[in-house]
Amino acid sequence: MISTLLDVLGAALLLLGLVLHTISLYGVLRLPTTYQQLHAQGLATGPGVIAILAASIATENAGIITFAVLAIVFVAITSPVSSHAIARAEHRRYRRRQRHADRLEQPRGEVSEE
Amino acid sequence: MVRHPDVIVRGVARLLLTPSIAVAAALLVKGYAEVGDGFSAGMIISLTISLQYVAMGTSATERTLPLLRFSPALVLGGLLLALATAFFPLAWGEPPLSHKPGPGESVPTVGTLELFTPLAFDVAILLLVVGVLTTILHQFANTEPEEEVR
Amino acid sequence: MTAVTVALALPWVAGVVLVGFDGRRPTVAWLAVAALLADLVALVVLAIDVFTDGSIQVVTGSWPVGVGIVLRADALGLTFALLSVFVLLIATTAEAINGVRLRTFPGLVVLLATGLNGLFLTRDVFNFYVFFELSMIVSYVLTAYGGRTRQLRAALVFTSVNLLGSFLFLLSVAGTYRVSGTLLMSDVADRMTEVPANAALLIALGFFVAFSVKVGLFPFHFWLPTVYAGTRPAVAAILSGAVANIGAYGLLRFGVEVFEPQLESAATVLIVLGAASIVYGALLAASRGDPAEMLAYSTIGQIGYVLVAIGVGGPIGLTAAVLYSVINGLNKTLLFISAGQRGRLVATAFAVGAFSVAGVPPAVGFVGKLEMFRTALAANSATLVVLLFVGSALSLIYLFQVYQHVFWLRSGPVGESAIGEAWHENSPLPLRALMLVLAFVVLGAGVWPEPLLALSDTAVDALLRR
Amino acid sequence: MNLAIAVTSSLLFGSGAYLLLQHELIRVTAGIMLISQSAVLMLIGSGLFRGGAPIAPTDGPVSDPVPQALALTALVIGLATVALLLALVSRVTTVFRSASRDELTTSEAEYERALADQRRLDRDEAT
Amino acid sequence: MSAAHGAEIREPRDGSRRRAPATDWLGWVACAVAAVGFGLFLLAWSADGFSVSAPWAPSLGLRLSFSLDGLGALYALLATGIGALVFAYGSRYLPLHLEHEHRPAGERWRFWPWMVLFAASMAGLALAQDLVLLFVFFDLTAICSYFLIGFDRDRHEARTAAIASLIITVASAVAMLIAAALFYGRYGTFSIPELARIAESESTTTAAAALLAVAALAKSAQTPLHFWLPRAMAAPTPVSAYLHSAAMVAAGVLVLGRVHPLLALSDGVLTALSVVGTVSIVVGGVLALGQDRLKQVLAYSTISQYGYMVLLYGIGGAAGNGAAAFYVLVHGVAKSALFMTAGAVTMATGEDRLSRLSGLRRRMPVLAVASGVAAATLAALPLTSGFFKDELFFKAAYAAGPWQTAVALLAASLTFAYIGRFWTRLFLGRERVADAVGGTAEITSSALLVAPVVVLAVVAVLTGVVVQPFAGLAEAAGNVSNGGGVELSPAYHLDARPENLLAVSAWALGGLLLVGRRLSIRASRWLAALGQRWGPRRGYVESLRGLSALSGIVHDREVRTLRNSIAVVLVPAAILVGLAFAFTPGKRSYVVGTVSGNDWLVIALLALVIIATVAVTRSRARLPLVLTLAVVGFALAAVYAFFSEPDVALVAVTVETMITLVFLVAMARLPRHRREGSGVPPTAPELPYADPARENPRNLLAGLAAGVGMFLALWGSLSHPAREPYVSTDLLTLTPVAHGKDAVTVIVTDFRGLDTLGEITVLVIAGVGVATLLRRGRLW
Amino acid sequence: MVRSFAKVVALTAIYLLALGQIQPGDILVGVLLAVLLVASARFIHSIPPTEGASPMGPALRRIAGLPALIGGTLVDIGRGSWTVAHYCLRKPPDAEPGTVTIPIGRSSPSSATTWGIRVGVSPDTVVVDVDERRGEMLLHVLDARDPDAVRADQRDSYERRQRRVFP
Amino acid sequence: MIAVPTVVLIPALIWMTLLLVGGGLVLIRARDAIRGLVALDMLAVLVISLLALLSYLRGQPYYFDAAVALSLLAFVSTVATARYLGSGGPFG
Ligand code: NA
Ligand code: NA
Repeated sequence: MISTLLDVLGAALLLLGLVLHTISLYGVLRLPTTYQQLHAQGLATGPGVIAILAASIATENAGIITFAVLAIVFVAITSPVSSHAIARAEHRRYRRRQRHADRLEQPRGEVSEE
Repeated sequence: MVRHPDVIVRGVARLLLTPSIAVAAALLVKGYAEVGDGFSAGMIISLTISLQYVAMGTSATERTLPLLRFSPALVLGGLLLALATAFFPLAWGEPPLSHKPGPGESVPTVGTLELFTPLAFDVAILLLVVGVLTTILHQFANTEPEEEVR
Repeated sequence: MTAVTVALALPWVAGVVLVGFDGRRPTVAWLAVAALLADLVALVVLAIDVFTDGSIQVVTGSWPVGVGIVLRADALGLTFALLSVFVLLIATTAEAINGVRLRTFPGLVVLLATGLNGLFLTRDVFNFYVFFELSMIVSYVLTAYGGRTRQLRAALVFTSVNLLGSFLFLLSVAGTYRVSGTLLMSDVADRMTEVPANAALLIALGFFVAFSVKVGLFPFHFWLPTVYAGTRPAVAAILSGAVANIGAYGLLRFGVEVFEPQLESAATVLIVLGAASIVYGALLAASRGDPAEMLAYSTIGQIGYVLVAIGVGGPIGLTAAVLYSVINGLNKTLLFISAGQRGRLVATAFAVGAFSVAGVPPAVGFVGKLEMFRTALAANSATLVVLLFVGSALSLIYLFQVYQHVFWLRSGPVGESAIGEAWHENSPLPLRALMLVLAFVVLGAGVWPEPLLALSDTAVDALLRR
Repeated sequence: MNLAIAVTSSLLFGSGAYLLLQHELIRVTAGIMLISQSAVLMLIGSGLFRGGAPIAPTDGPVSDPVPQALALTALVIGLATVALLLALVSRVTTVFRSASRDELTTSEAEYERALADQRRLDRDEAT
Repeated sequence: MSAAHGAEIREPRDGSRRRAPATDWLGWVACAVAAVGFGLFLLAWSADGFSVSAPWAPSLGLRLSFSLDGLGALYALLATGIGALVFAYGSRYLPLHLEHEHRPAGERWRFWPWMVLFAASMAGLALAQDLVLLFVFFDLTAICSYFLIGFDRDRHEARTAAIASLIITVASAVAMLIAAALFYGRYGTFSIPELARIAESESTTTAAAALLAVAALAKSAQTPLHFWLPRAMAAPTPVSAYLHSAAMVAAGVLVLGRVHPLLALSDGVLTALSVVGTVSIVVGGVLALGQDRLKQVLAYSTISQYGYMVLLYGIGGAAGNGAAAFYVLVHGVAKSALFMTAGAVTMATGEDRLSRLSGLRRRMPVLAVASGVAAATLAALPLTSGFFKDELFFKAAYAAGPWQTAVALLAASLTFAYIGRFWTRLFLGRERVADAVGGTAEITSSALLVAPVVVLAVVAVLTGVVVQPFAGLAEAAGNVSNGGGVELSPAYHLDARPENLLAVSAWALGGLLLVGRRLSIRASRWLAALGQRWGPRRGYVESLRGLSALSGIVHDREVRTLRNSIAVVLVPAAILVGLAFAFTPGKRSYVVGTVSGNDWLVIALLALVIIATVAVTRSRARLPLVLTLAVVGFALAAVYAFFSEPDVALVAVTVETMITLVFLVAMARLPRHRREGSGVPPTAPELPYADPARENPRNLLAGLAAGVGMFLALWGSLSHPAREPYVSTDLLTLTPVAHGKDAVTVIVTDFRGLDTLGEITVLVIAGVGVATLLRRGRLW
Repeated sequence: MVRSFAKVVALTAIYLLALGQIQPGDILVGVLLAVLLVASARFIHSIPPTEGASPMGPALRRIAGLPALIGGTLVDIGRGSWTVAHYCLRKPPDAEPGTVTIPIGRSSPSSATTWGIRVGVSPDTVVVDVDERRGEMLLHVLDARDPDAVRADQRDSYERRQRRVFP
Repeated sequence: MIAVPTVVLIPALIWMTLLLVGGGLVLIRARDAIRGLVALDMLAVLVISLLALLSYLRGQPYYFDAAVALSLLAFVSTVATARYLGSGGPFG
């Protein structure tokens, strides 16, 4: 009973993860700016992978589940950091261009508060 | 350019330092039974250390982690330990890498941790890998002053 | 059995310890010399055992053969090990006298001895690769010794080309495991008979190319002149006298022991390549202005002889190959180191080396030439005889041209030739004496060639008996 | 599968070789890197049997452990070589002030030109 | 720089320069050694010689076998006897020479040891009974002569002469080694007496004999390999005197005499000897007629004289062999005396040309007489042993046939003419030397420079009266060469026997040539000019220059296009693979393999690897290159996971990450691409850099070839997995025994722990290497 | 003391999770290792962490706030995912992506880090930069038309969830 | 042993592999290094997911070690590259 429930839950999480991954990839392909791509990418690197790792509960294999928990913790901590690092690099590049280039090239459709 | 440190990366680097060592220790301990060995454990620790470099920069890292200065000693000590493990059977005329306790003898264990010479070998590898990779990063990160003049 | 392990463990531990100290301090350099000497002694002890009682085998971890790695000291391996360690000893002593300028040099040389010993002892194809790589990576670093532009350029060329060779070797090891299911040389040899000709030949070819790159056989030699002329003389001596032995030994060990049918089917190609090497090396050595470069091309030519001998094969050819490798190693060490020095003793030493290369008695080279001619006659090939003849005539020309120019005309070296950097108007007396000692070895071996001949005979026996 | 691995491994090798021929030293290093990958893949491909992970096998076939052990060694050696090569490249670049190999070729040719005089002297010794 | 060096050396060095000592004790030691040697050999020979044989290199059947037989005794006595005289002469000559050249007295250490070794190796050669031993001593004499000819190393002609003699004689000596190998291969021994016993007349023997003859002829300076000898007169006179009479050149005919039994097995070889001898007689003799320098006259004379002996060995038989032996002896005596004469004259006058010297009889009466005797000996005048040498020569030639007789006649007349010219120009006529030296210079000659000539003259005259000692020795020597049966009975016969007629004709003809010297000199000069243009010397020089030029061309090509290219490794390797592929059966060699289950996914990942690899090669900037490399790495790690290799996958991902990091740190140290100019801040992202090699289609082809070659090799081996049993199965069963569960880790730490030990050492060395390259070996 | 204890527990847990075994011996080894690490962590960092800018609450209370923090973050993730997925699949014409400066006050580094991670893990917000000294965080959001709303939103989630654990 | 229905797992594995391939292609086709970096970061996560799925399929935790290692430290190279892009060197 519980097993079936877990199976269903696992399958659902798996599907969710896959869907998120797919949308994420699609977004990265489609969206024009680095920031926007980072949002799309976050779909996979955050919730997407967490969902797939969480699907491990359906395996009812203690070894796998413990690993999954560990991986979730680490992913949750690290994936925002890499997104942030990329964003920061983009930001710096942008500011540097502003400083060095004579003409300011505003990224299309972007609003900047600075 | 004003260097202004990245708090998040720094924080996470600091945050991950000890957990990754714990993971590495686990990889080492279970190495004989499961995935992992001294090498992969050493790689993980080295990567954690390099994360510190990435987060804090060379000089700050080496200031905060003065133990890093002992990396060369780690390298040579690790290799010597490995050599000792490999060649100590020579003392009683056995071929190199004859581990103790040998086949058929019982191995004292603490949980998953097996106390036998392969563990020493693995530890040696771990120390060595950490030492070598840290040294290499240090080498690349620090330019020799006289060289800059040339 | 212990001796095998000691021969391996001794330089290993010593090298690791020495690498940690500043090798520019004379003590450290002389400790390295002592370590090499101790290793040489261990090898001699082992050699005495092996020559009296036959091969000695050790399997790591006391596991069954094939599960554990098999180390087997036989006459062939020991011959090469003795030669290599001797060359390393001489080169390191020379450098220690001269004053080591690189912190890590002494330790690295001792580690090189480890790599070479391992390589000559192991009977496991993959373990061979590991020791091979160990030796090579030391060589890569040593090539850059000096740190000047030429050395660096040399190191870069050497490293990239030889890395290619190493990986080629590794790919061949993978292929070998795939078709034979084992890594033990003897088992591989047994299994190879079941492998289709095509696959077996291609795998063997991979090994061949890897070793050819290592020894600098035509047309895989292009890296060699820059490197040998670019590095310090001691390093050039190490490369040509010790490291290049890997290639010759590998060709013998793999060619004869593991891939015998393939070797036979490719004999013609081997002979042709060897012949081309002889001609090319001699031709290019003939007009070089830099003694080191002349010696580098000479090395290419000399390797050709070894290859021709292996190609002809049979007891005569193989004996000639072993003998010639040993002689060549001694000659080149003597020549490379003495080319960088000046003084009457050194001039004599250089001349002895030059006579040896040219096959002029009583320097030992003539024994090698004699064996080579026997080999060529055994192959029933007048062409080969003529070729060998031309080769030795040319070697006479290029060596003595330079000898006279350098030692009689007493012109100093030019440019940033590596020999130039090590050049002394008045070399330290111990260094000159060392050269003389080496020259006496070369002469002595010619005056009483029996030990060398017996050594190579036994080595080939070991190889053919398997 | 044979074919797939052979194609991939040889492509890695060929591409690595092609990169080795280029002038920029970072690309040369990348070439070595690819060749090393090629060798590891080939080692893995040379496994004689496949199945589950060779860890505490209970039933069913497992994967050949030997090539895996060899691959581990090869991976480490690859890492070591690439690090060393990069250091060499870095050093060469500092000295030559260029990360391109045609500089090296040029300087080699210059050096050889400087030897012309010595070469004449050599020849004069014999004729 | 080198010029400055040279100049500096020519100047006497302060402190190192000492006054040349009046007596050169080192020379006297040498002389004593030679004299003692002579005495011992004489003693031994009078006690019927001796024979020793000891194993040398049993693996090759080499023996140290020496025997003082007739031939050995003849040459050993010649070498030591003339050696003693020449050394005595030299002990005076050398200090004068060194002083003259402003060289330190210490340089005699570069002279006398070689001289003694020269004598010793000549003696060794004389006694050697083993082909390899013969070769060894043969080359030893060449080495000695090399260093002695090059003694005046500051002089260009001395150096070129030295190397020329070395190249010609040593390279041709290799023929002897080949012959030895041939004989050994055929008959299993190097021993000459044994070979003489068992060798049969066949092609191997002919070839080997011809090779032996080549080596001997080159050494004896026979046409066309004669040109090294006249140049060798650049050596100090004692060297020339020794080299021409009893050592170097004599070694050639010694070998002919020694191996004559083997040569005699082939008529072709003997005929060839006759022809070469004849040509040398004519060429040497004619050229000697026109030479101006004293030593040149004598040098060409030597060529011609040894031509006699070669011709005699070519004629062979009892008469030929015996005559040749006798001839060597007499020629040695005469020629060394003449050379010492030339040296004494030059030393006294400072002149070395016939055209600038004449009428020295008054100033140097003793020398004039003594050298006159020597000249007469060479010219075969009666009352000197020279008469008998020609008698035996004519006898053998006459017996051999008409053209040999004609040659003998011509030879003797040429000798008469040139040696007559030499002596008469020197000592007769108006005294001219005073002009040359400046009138005031005192022409004196040290007694020690004359005494050896006198001794030799006395010997020549004595043996011209009592010929028995020489005849006996020559007989014994001829017996060795001929295998016995030689009977020499030189004597004065006052009748019209052919020998006497020929002798008289020769004197007459020689006299004519001497009188008509203008014509003969013109002929000689014409031949010399011909030789200059078409002769072997020109061939030698041109081939060396050609070699050098060719070498230069090939080398330039190598430096410019090949040296820094790795394509030169790849392409030949690929060609070899192609050859191997073409020459082995291809059928059923390649198997596509099966694809099942998640293999499809592996194939998809491999496709990614392939795409990423191609992208790596195409990426223009550094960073994308590194990122794309990471794709390759990650995809491969996934492949390893699919292959159930978690350990490898784990290490692969960590290594991949680390490599990316190392790439980044290394790249941070590299300069940005050159064309970016200086206006760009250091942190600016790099611009794409057009690598010229990237566009080069040849590189693409080379890469393609490497890939295709590798593909054939890899697919070939992947198609044939080994059959069971596998060693891996053993490893899996033994894993629990080694207290482990993960077979891979157990292999890495236990079964194949030695690999791991090596691997981590490689890692350590890489770290040390990085430190060495970047921070001069400072590890931290 | 409690903090150290929490660290030991966390590290032991990580060790055991990575080991995949919970035998008593393993726990012992894990605890030993954790204690060693925690002890040496103090020793290693010769520069003491620059904390203490804001007083820390009692450790136990902070731990008690953890579930809320995690749960809230999960909710944020869910919401953010929905938004981003929408945006990816059909980019609304009216959304204007851009950066917004969020005041975070002069918080401790750990707080700033936590804030960054918490915000960053949700896909709809990307942390571009954090300036401790100015107490600002630069955030990239998909719809920056109303920066104040974004700021309020962030402030709110901080107040409700994070402050208790990482002030 | 296999708890999650294979019907779901195998297509999921296939799909994930394709996504990985797609991710790789995105990286390769990236217009500049930063975009490539975005894809690289994603690639690491895709590999984590793939390893997890493989682990579920085989019912063995072994593949998770690599996944944990990746989740722990794969971002190091991303951050370092970002640093390289931002300030010319990976460190600091
Ligand atoms: Na393991
Ligand atoms: Na995010």
